[in-house]
Amino acid sequence: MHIAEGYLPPIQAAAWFAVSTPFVVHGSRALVQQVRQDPESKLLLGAAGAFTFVLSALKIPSVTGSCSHPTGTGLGAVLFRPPVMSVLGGIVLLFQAVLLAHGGLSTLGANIFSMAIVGPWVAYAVYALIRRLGGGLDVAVFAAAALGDLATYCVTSAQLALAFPDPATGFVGALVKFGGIFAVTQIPLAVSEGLLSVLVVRLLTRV
Amino acid sequence: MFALDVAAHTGPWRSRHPGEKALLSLGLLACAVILPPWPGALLSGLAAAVLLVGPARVSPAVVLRAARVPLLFVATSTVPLVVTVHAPIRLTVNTAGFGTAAHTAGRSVAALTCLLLFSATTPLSEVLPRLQRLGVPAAVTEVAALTYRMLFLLVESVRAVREAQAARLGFRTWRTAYRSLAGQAGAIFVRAFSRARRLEEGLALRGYTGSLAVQVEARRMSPPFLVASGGLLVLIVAVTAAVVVGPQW
Amino acid sequence: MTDPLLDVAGVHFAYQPGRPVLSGADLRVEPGQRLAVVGPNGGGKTTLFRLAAGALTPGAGQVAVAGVRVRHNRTGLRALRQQVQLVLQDPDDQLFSASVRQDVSFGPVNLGLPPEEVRRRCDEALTALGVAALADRPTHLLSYGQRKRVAIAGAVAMRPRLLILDEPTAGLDPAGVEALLRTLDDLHAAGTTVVLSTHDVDLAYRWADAVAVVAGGEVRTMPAAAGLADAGLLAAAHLLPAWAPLVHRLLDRIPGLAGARPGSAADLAALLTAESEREAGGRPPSHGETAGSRSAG
Amino acid sequence: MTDPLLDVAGVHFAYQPGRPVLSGADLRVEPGQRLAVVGPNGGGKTTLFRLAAGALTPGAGQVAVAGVRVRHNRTGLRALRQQVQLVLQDPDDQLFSASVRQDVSFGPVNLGLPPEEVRRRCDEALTALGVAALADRPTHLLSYGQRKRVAIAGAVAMRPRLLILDEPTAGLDPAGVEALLRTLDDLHAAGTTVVLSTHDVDLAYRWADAVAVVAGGEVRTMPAAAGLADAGLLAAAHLLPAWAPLVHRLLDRIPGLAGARPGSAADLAALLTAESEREAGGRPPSHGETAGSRSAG
Repeated sequence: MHIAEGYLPPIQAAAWFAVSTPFVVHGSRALVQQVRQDPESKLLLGAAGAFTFVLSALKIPSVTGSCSHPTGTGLGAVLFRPPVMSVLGGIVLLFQAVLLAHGGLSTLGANIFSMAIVGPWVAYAVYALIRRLGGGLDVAVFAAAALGDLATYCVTSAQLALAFPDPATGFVGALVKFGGIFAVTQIPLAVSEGLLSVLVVRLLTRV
Repeated sequence: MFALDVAAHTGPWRSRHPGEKALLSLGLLACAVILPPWPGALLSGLAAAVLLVGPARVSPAVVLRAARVPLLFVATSTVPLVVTVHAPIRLTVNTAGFGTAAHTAGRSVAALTCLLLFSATTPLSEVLPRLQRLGVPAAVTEVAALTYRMLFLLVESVRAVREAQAARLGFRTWRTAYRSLAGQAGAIFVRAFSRARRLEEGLALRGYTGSLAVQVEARRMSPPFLVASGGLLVLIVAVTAAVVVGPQW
Repeated sequence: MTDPLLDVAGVHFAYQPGRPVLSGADLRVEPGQRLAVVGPNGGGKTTLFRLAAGALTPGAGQVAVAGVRVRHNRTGLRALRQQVQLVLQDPDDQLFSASVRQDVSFGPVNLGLPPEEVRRRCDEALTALGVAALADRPTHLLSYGQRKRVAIAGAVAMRPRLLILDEPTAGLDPAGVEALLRTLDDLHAAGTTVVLSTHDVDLAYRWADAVAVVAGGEVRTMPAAAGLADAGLLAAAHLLPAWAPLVHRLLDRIPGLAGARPGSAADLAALLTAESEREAGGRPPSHGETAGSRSAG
Repeated sequence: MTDPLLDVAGVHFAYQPGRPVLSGADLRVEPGQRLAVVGPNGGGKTTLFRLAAGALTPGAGQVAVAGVRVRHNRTGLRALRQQVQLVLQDPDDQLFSASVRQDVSFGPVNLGLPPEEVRRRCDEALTALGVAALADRPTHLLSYGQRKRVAIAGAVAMRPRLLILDEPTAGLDPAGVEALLRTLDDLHAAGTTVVLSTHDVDLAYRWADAVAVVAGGEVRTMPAAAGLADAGLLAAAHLLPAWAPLVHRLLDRIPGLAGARPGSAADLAALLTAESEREAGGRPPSHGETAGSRSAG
C-alpha cells in the first residue's frame, strides 16, 4: 500500500520530498555515471525498471483471500544495488501514481523514502550482513526481501503516525494503530515476498 | 492495458501541450493539498471531477475503477484517526478525531480526482522527454522512457504466462501457486533482459551510439486554455480565502 | 447422436465495452475431428480459443465440453483444463522452468499425481513430440522450433481430449511445418481431437477435415474442401484462395491426370515427375496410385 | 559495369568457434534489384543479413557496399548505416519509444540533421508505410502489423539505398502480406533496392527478380523463376516446391490457357473465372489479357 494522493498534510509531504531528494540525486548521479561509461547499460536499466514495476504488480495470494502485491524492492536492491534502486524505484512509483493512481504525486516523496530508499537499504544491509557472516544465498535473500518489505511498511506506518499523532497517546499511540493496520498485517506478506524472492533467485541462478 | 493510459492517448486532450494540462491538473492538485480543505479541497476536487467527465470526456467507469485501490487506502487509514488506543489494548472511539478524519479523507479524495485528471489526459510519452527542460538528466528521462516502453511488453508477457500456468492448473493449491508465481517472476526477469539485449542490437542497427535523443513534436500552448486554467485556480484560491477569512468581517 | 466434444454456442465477448470481438459465435468440434481455424488478424481466432480453454469468460452464450456446460469457477475450470489444453503461439509464454523435463512436468505435478506417474506422462509427451533427447536441456538454449515442441509437450502431458494450437506453424520453415503436422497426425491417430489456427489456407485444405472461418465476430464451420474452394466466403473473410482446389480443376481438364488430388505443391511435383517417368518408360498412365496424392472429399 | 550495391564475398562466420554458420558465403545485390532470400531455419539467413548491415564482423571474407569495402569501426559503420538498413523480424526489437513519431525520428536525429529535415523525413517515411495516421498513437496500442510498419518506417527514415527485411511477412495475415508487398513495391519503384527473407517460396517466386538460397553455410543466387522451379536445389535446401511454376506447366497443357502465368492462387482463380465468363458469353478465349496474371520470365 502506498500513501494515497493528498493524504499527508502539505508541510509533511514537502518535508518527505526534502528528505528523499538527496538520495535520489545521489542515485541519479550514479546512474548518469554508469550510462556514460557504458551506453548499453541504459537499456539494461530500462529493463530493470520495467521488471521492478511488473514484479510489484504480481498478485500474491494472501491469508485473507484477497490478493496483495510484493514491493519488489528487496530483490531489486540485491540485484541492482540500493543507489540505482532509489532512482528506478522513484520512476516506478511515479508510473504507479500516474498509470494506476496507486500512491500519488504529493505523497511521492514519502513513498520514495519508504519504498525506494529505506526498503532497499535495509534489504541490502541484511543481505550483505548475512553473506558476510557466512549465511547461505537462500537465507540471505529470504531475510533481505522479507525485512525490506517489512521495513518499508514500518516506515509507512511511522510516516502516518507522525502526520496524525493520537490526541491522547501521541506519536507512539498512533504508531501502534497504524502499525497494527499496515505493518503487522504485512508480516505474512513479507514472508511470502521472502519465499518468492528465494524461488526467483534459485530459478535465476540455475539458468 | 492501463485504462488511464489508454484514456490519455485516445481522449480529446491528447494533442494538447502537456504543460497546459500540468498547469491545470497539478495546479488544482496543489490547491487541494495546500488550501484549507473546506472549501479549497472541495472546490478543487469538484472542478477536477467536472473537467474529467466534461471536456476531457473520460468515462466515469474508468475514473471509478482507477479510484478503487486508493479509496481503499483512504478508508483503512482513516479508521485510526477516530480510534484511540489505551494501554495495554483497549480501543475507544475518539469523537474529537472526526474533524481531522473528515478533513484528511476529503483532501485525499479531492487530490486523487486532480491526479486522475492529469493521468487520464496526459500521455507519459509526452511528459518524459520534456522533463529534461526542467533539469532532469537525459540519462534518467531516457531510462524512464525505456521503462515505460518495456513495461507494456512485460505486463503482456506476465498475463500470457499466468494464463498458460492456469491452463495447466498452476494455481490449484498454495504450493503450486507459489511455484507458478516464482515462474512468472523468473520468466519476466529473463524476458526483460533478453528484450534489453535484443533492443540494443536493434538500436545499433539504427545507429545507436549512446544517445536516445528523439524529436519531440512541437506543440503550442494554447493561451485561452492557460488563461482559463489560471483563472480557475485564482477563483478557487479567492473563494477559499473569502470563506475562511470572511466571517471575521 | 453423441455430444460434440466442444460446443461454443452464441458466445459474445468484448475486451473493451462497446467493441465486441465475437458476437454470437458458434463452434462445434466433434470428437476425432481435425479442425483448422482461419481468419484475418484481429478477427477473433485467439479470443475464441481462450474462451474454449476457459481463460476468458464469455459475456453471453455458453461453452460446453462433452455435453457439460463449463462453469467458470474453480472446480469447473479445473475439470475443463483436464479435457481441453490450449497451446499459445509464442512458446516462451508457456516455458517458465529451468529445464525441459521440469517444464513438461509442471501440469502433471499440479494435478497431484504420484512421481512415477508424472515421470511416465513426461516421457510419453516428450516422446510423442520427438523431443525426448532434449529432456535435460535448459529451455532457453533450444531453437524456436524445439521450444514450440516442448510447449506442446507440456500441454500433451495433461492428456487432454482436445488440443487447441494457436498458429503452431508460424515461424517454422517448410520442413518444420511438415514435421509438426506429422506429429499432430500421430497425436490425432492416438485419439486426440486437434484444432489449430493458421493463415495458410493450403495447409488448412490438406490437413483439416473441417474448417472454421472466423471473421467479423462470427464463425462459420464447414468441410475443408468445400469451405476453402468458396471464393466468395474467402473474400468476405479477407482470405486468399488456396491453390489446391484450383489445381484440381486444372488437373481434371488434362487427359491422364484427371481425378488426381495432390494436396501440396510437393505432391503435385511428385505427380508430374511420376507421369513423365511413366511416359519415358512407355507404361500407361494410372494416376490413382500416385504417391502423396490424397482424396480431398 | 557498375559495382553491385552489396557485395558479400567469401564470408565466414561462427557464433561459437568450430560451428560455422556461414562458410564462404557470396551474395551480390545489384542496384534496383528485388531479392528474396530463402532457406531453412538456422541456415544462416539472419546471420547473412546481420553481416550485411554491419551488426556482425565477418571472420574471413569481406563486405562491400557500392564498391567500397566496409570498415568495422565507428566511421565505417556510420557510413554503412546510411546506405544499408536492416529491419529485424520482431518489431519490438527496434521500437524503443512509446511514441510512433519519436521512434521514427531517432535515426534522423542521430544523424545530426536539422529539425525541419528530421520532420520531413519522418513524415515521408510514415506516409510511405501508410502509418501517418498513427503518428500520435503510442507504440503499445498498435497491432503487430502496425508495429511492423512503424519499425520499417524507422529504417526508411534513414533513406537507405538498400533495405533488408528479415521475414517481414511473418505473422501477417494474407491481406496484410499483400498490402506490405505493395508498400515494398512502392519503395522499390521510388529507387530503393529491397532484399527480404521468407519461408514462402510462392511469395518469393511472384515478388522477387532473383532468389538467394541460403543453406549449409553457403549462398546460391539465381533468377527467381529458374531457382524456384529447380526441384533438386529446393530439396537440398530443405525447401518445398512452389505451386506457381508447376501450375504453369499444367496450364500449358490446357488449350485456351497455355501461356498464362498467374503468380498467386488469387490470380489463378481470376484466370479461371474470366475464362468461364468468356465461355458463358461465347467470346473466343484470349488469356493474354487476363487480369492479375504476370509474366514470370
